[in-house]
Amino acid sequence: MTMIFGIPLQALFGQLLIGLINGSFYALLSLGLAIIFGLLRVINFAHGAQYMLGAFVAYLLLNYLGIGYWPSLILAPVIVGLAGAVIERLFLRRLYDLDPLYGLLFTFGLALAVEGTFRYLYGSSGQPYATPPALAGGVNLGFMFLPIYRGWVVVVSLVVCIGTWLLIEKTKLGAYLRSATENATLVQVFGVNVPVLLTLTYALGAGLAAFAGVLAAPIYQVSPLMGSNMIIVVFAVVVVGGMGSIMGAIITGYVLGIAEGLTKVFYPEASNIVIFVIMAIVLLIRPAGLFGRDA
Amino acid sequence: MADITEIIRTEKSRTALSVQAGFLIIGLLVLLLAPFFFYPIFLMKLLCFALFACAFNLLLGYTGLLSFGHATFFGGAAYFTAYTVKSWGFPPELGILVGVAGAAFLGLVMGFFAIRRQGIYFAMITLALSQMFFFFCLQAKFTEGEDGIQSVPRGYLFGFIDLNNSTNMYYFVLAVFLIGLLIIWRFINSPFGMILKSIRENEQRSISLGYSVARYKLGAFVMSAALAGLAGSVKSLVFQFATLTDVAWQMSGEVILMTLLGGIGTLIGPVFGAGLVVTLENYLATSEFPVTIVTGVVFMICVLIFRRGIIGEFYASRLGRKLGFVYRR
Amino acid sequence: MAVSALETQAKPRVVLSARGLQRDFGGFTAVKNVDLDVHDASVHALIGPNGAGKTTVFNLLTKFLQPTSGTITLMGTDITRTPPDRVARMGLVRSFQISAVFPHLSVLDNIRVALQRPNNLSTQFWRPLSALDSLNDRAEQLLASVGLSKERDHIAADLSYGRKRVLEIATTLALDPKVLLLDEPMAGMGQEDVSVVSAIIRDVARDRAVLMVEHNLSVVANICQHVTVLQRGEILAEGDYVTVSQDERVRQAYMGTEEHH
Amino acid sequence: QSAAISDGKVKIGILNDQSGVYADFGGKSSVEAAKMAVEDFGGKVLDMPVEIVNADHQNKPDIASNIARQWYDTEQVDAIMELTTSSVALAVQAIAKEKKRIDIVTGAATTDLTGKACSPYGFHWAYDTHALAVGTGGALVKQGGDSWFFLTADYAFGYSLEQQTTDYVKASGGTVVGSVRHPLSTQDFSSFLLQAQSSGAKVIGLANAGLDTSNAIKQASEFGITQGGQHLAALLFTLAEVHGLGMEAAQGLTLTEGYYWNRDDQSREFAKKFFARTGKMPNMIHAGTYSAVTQYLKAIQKAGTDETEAVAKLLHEMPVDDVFGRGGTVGPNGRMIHDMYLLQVKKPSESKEPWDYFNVLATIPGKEAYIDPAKSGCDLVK
Amino acid sequence: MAPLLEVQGLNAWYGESHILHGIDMTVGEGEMITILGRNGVGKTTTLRTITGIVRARKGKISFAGTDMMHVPLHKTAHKGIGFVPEERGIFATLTVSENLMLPPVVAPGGMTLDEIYELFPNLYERRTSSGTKLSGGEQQMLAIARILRTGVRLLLLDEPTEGLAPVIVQRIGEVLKTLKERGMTIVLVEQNFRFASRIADRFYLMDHGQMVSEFPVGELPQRMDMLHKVLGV
Ligand SMILES: Nc1ncnc2c1ncn2[C@@H]1O[C@H](COP(=O)(O)OP(=O)(O)OP(=O)(O)O)[C@@H](O)[C@H]1O
Ligand SMILES: Nc1ncnc2c1ncn2[C@@H]1O[C@H](COP(=O)(O)OP(=O)(O)OP(=O)(O)O)[C@@H](O)[C@H]1O
Ligand SMILES: [Mg+2]
Ligand SMILES: [Mg+2]
Repeated sequence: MTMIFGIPLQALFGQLLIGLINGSFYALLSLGLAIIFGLLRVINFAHGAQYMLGAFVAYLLLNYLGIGYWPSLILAPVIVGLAGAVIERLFLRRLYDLDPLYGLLFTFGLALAVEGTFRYLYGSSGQPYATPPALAGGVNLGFMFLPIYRGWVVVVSLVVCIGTWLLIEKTKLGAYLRSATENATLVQVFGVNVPVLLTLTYALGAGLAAFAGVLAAPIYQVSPLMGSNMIIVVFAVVVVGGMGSIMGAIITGYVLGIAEGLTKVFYPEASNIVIFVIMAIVLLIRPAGLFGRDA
Repeated sequence: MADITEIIRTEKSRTALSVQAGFLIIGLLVLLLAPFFFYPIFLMKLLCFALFACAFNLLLGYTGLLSFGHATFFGGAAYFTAYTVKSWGFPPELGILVGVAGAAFLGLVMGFFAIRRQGIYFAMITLALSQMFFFFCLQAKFTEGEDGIQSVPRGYLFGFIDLNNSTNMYYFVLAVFLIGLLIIWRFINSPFGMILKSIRENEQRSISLGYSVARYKLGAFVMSAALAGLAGSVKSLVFQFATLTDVAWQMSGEVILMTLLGGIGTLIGPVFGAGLVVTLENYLATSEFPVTIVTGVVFMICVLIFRRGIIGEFYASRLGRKLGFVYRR
Repeated sequence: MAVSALETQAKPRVVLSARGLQRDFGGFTAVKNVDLDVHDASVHALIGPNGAGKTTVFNLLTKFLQPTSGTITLMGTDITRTPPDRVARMGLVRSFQISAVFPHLSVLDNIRVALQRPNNLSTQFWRPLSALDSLNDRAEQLLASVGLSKERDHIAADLSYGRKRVLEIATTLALDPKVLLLDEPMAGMGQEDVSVVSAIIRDVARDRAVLMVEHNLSVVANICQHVTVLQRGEILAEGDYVTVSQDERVRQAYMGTEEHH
Repeated sequence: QSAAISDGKVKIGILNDQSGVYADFGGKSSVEAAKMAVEDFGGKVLDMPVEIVNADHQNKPDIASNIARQWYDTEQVDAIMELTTSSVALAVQAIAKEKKRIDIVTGAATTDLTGKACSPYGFHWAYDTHALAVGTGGALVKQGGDSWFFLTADYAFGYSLEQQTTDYVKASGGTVVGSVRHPLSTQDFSSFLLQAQSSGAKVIGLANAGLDTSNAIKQASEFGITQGGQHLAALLFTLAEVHGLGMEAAQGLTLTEGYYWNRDDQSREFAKKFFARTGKMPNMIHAGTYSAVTQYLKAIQKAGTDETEAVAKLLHEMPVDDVFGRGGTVGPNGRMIHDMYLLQVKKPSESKEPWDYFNVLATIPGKEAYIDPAKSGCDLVK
Repeated sequence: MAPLLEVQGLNAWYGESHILHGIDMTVGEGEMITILGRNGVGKTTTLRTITGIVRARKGKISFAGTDMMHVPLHKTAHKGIGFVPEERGIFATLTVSENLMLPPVVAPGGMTLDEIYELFPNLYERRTSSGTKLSGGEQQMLAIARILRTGVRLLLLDEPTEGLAPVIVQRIGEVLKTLKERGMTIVLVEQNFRFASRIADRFYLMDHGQMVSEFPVGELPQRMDMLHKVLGV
């Protein structure tokens, strides 16, 4: 068997694939974060909570209404997106004129409150959520056993990421969004209903997080803590990619997922700081991040 | 910003000064007499957190940098002090010195990376770096993992003041707190502080006047880190242990809450903020309310309708203005 | 006085010079092979159509941007790779196209911030603020020289636009720069302020070099000894105002067909 | 006689995590368990009322320490119990020792509590890392699981679980073929699971806790590891977590607890009462807290006073015999020694009623499960 | 003919400071008027209040028969009012052409893209670069060009010549004349008196938040003294 650094080549392929799967989650989450930041200048600390909410809504839909995975994949993001819209309308909106730090602090509080509530109601050890039967089982790729569900995650997240990117960078709607970020008043003077746009944006970001949450439910334990464990890493991903760069967030998400996956093979102890180490190096060389525009 | 210097040049300076002096004296009296009415450990904890919050505010309130990684300095210093005092038998004053120096060093390293970016980027970078430090502490031998360094002896201050006596310990902590506050006060009202202020106002312009902005920010960062370390070191002696909770990112969040609650950019606001948070946490511990929910909601309310914080709102209120205070952010 | 004026006229000293200055922005060359000499005790105007690269040249000279190629020399020292704050400390100070004051500091403090550095009062974190009172005399002198004494204790943000620009110039002068770079100092200024600032600049340039970007041609005509015209990043013409303004290419590219004085 | 009770009542403080990561472990339900113990005891001891107070230490040792001091100093609390997480337990035990008060730990795992940090007034009740290691490590080898691969949380707790388990696996004739250390709070274990899978070990030992363990188990079933014939053994996992994970994902998992509600009639009787009050079946922490409170009250009754020295002496001497610690004894280091059970999660089809999760594979006698007090490193043991 | 824009007794505030003290002004269809005034008298504020950006306002604004006081900000453009702000408002995250295409077309009759590029060749050259990478003057051109596409009836221009090279100023003057010939109504705020005097039909002179005088271009010679006093021209 061919070996690389003492690891069988086949095992390496397996690990690369797994890194890609994790990268899918990073990409989806950092994409939403980048959109909200890029367009609203809000660092959405509640992003992890919204991810968690996505998973929980799917769980609740299943257990109380008997609604299964497939409808949930649409329904949960919509529900969380609506909740996001309400939050934006009622609260975040008042913070746009202030230092962006207030948005960060508000969503930080929001995350604490939401997570606290779910911990209070559902405990911290999590809830089960089964893989949808259509995607159960796996295929033997020769070098590894790939659960079908994981393959699905990679494909669907890639599609969603690219779709979102196209929406924002290549459509008129996207142009409105981007310009409203810079000078909402002026865009409004031009005849665009900016407040509605911003609400939609936040809802979109929250919905993307929830979508990732539903995708994660059959893989990870549906737990109130699942978001806070993830959020800081995702922040690092966004910083490495360059804040505000949407493509940057997507690419960096996948790349860092793979980098982390490889670390798990060669030096597992470092696997959850590897992203921070990469971040430090990147910032030394390119302070604005890999894809960031110069501030 | 509501520091005294700005007020001096306003017309109401006289009332303001005497009012401030009055508050100062009352405050000091309260602190001196407090141990006769309140539980000393609780008071000491409060003072430690108050100093921590003031140190944090030195950075946020006076240079506009929101650090999401201050737990690193607080908890790091606690570990350094606890370790040297327990394992190497250092006397408390030396242990604290090591803690402060260690925190300053950590501040230098973190600052080196973070200072290059501003605002939210800065916050995220400090957060990430402090996560790294957290994992370091989790895995390093000397921190004893999740057990923490326990049973740290308080020892004798300068060889003869027995800190195991809680009255002695209280007045020692109080002294440290006051010294820390004094340093902060001097720092922000110094020529250096003036440059910091100008950088916050217009960074490009400061550069064009020949100031190496990064170095000034780094200076403020290290100072803030060192003082946060001072608070952490003392806390490790008060409680006689140093554990992972002090370096976790939630601690960084807590100190932000304290500062926000008390009033960003006010010298003594964070003291009140810390007092409120610590009291609340203690109270909630024995109540039916889940702590995290309450903390989260307090955060949201503060940001939405109470942004200036307790002291800030007071300064900005009619009464506050009548007394000659100014609140400007 | 007369002697020294004679001397400078006889041997106009070059204090700031650029050779082969070039700056690309991803394929687009904003500044192309520019040679520039700025002389002591003179006002030098940099004019040109919008987008010619004037601000970019300023950014290059003050090191807020790195040149793609070329060298910059300040009083005999090569500063091509020097960071901007160092350059400022060496005596090359700029103003910005968009007014730059410290909005929430008082007028006096704006000046004192600038005075702190040359007086070594900027890093002391252990001294009280009153240490800065030693700067008051010099600060007030500067304010008086630009006619801002009355506004001494006003908060800078409360000043009118024109006054802010005046304050900015006074702040710049506080550093006692050898070379002063002013980017459109009169833009958006009312007529009265224009005359005040023109006078100040002329005054300042008695013992310093001033390089300024300006679209107000009457100002250029009145106070600038040298004029360099930039177009599409390249130097189109050079000389005194009369020479330049009669150049047909300049008229076409910049001034237009109408009469200017 | 009642004058022997200080301040006219006996006050017991339950100090644990009620809102954080360990809230399911004990949490508010433990407070219920303690109240049940008091009621079952008759609500009074030596004719004086018994009161339960509780606090949520939020996993912060400084809050715990603050509350503990305040309880002991100003609120006449006589004993503090549960003390989830080792940093809290160690800190409070040190305070209790200094103040000469009683503490009984049921929520923390570290053997230091009855080792180098032991206290004459400190007791360790429900379980510890050693018992878990012996239970899962030793007993499983005897069942045929003789080659092991560890997935270990990369910090002291994980190491000590791995180390102690390894010792017992080897002592029972098994081998350890490898291990991989994963960071705390890892979401995705597939990488590590693949390594474990390719090692070919019969047992994959999970030397981690809480959500980490849950996620590892869930993903192991996703990657077909258990179907592939490998066996999962969780070193610190209780009924509460199995419930959260669901039987579908957890089936076949082995683990060790000091109590299982559905083991016999006596345990069922207590469990049903507990369920009626909390909506959950008790795990070893809940039952352990019940037992600790009961035993403490018995000791006061017998001593005729709540004075610390006297009660502590009796707690060391008296045998434990209640729904939790049947036939238990307490060592001079404060360790309560009782039987542990090696449990295996049933297939969903085998489960007869809700919460009917385990088959009892083996009973590990207390003497084997716990460190001999003489070798514990506690300086109270001569 | 009813005036297109009619402003009566308009007051406006920034927070607590009262900036406009009863502005009266009428603009007829197809007219080009210029508001003159020193720095800080409230010229910009007047335009911002008419568009509805400044919402702390009292008085009457009627445009083409519509009462504008209660029209939400994002509807102003659809009523036919276009605004070019003093600070230009070019978007950094958009390319030059995206900037140009940004404002929705609110009515037919605007200029086509080709016409615009013909008018401003610089913009065509830099159309794919980011908006704020343009020089100050180029940005000003972009800001004007952007509105010309939308087909608004009334153009509010705040100091369009600030910071522009004389030749560009000339060009903009020509553009404005062309627009006027096409029937566009223009309100111009200017410091550059010479520029304004060449293209406007009528002048308003502003001081301290009020219109202190109003006169047609023909009266300019008689008014020079006063202008000199108020403006220092
Ligand atoms: N950071 C940049 N990236 C790309 N292009 C740039 C950048 N900065 C300036 N440019 C381009 O370089 C050219 C010169 O710009 P500059 O700002 O120097 O012009 P200017 O002569 O100062 O014009 P104005 O008189 O209008 O201010 C412009 O075409 C501009 O688009
Ligand atoms: N956002 C604001 N908040 C408070 N005051 C303001 C604000 N904007 C302008 N002002 C004040 O309102 C007054 C009028 O300002 P405005 O911008 O309308 O003047 P202007 O006539 O356009 O001057 P300029 O010729 O300098 O552009 C000034 O005194 C100014 O300081
Ligand atoms: Mg320019
Ligand atoms: Mg204006």
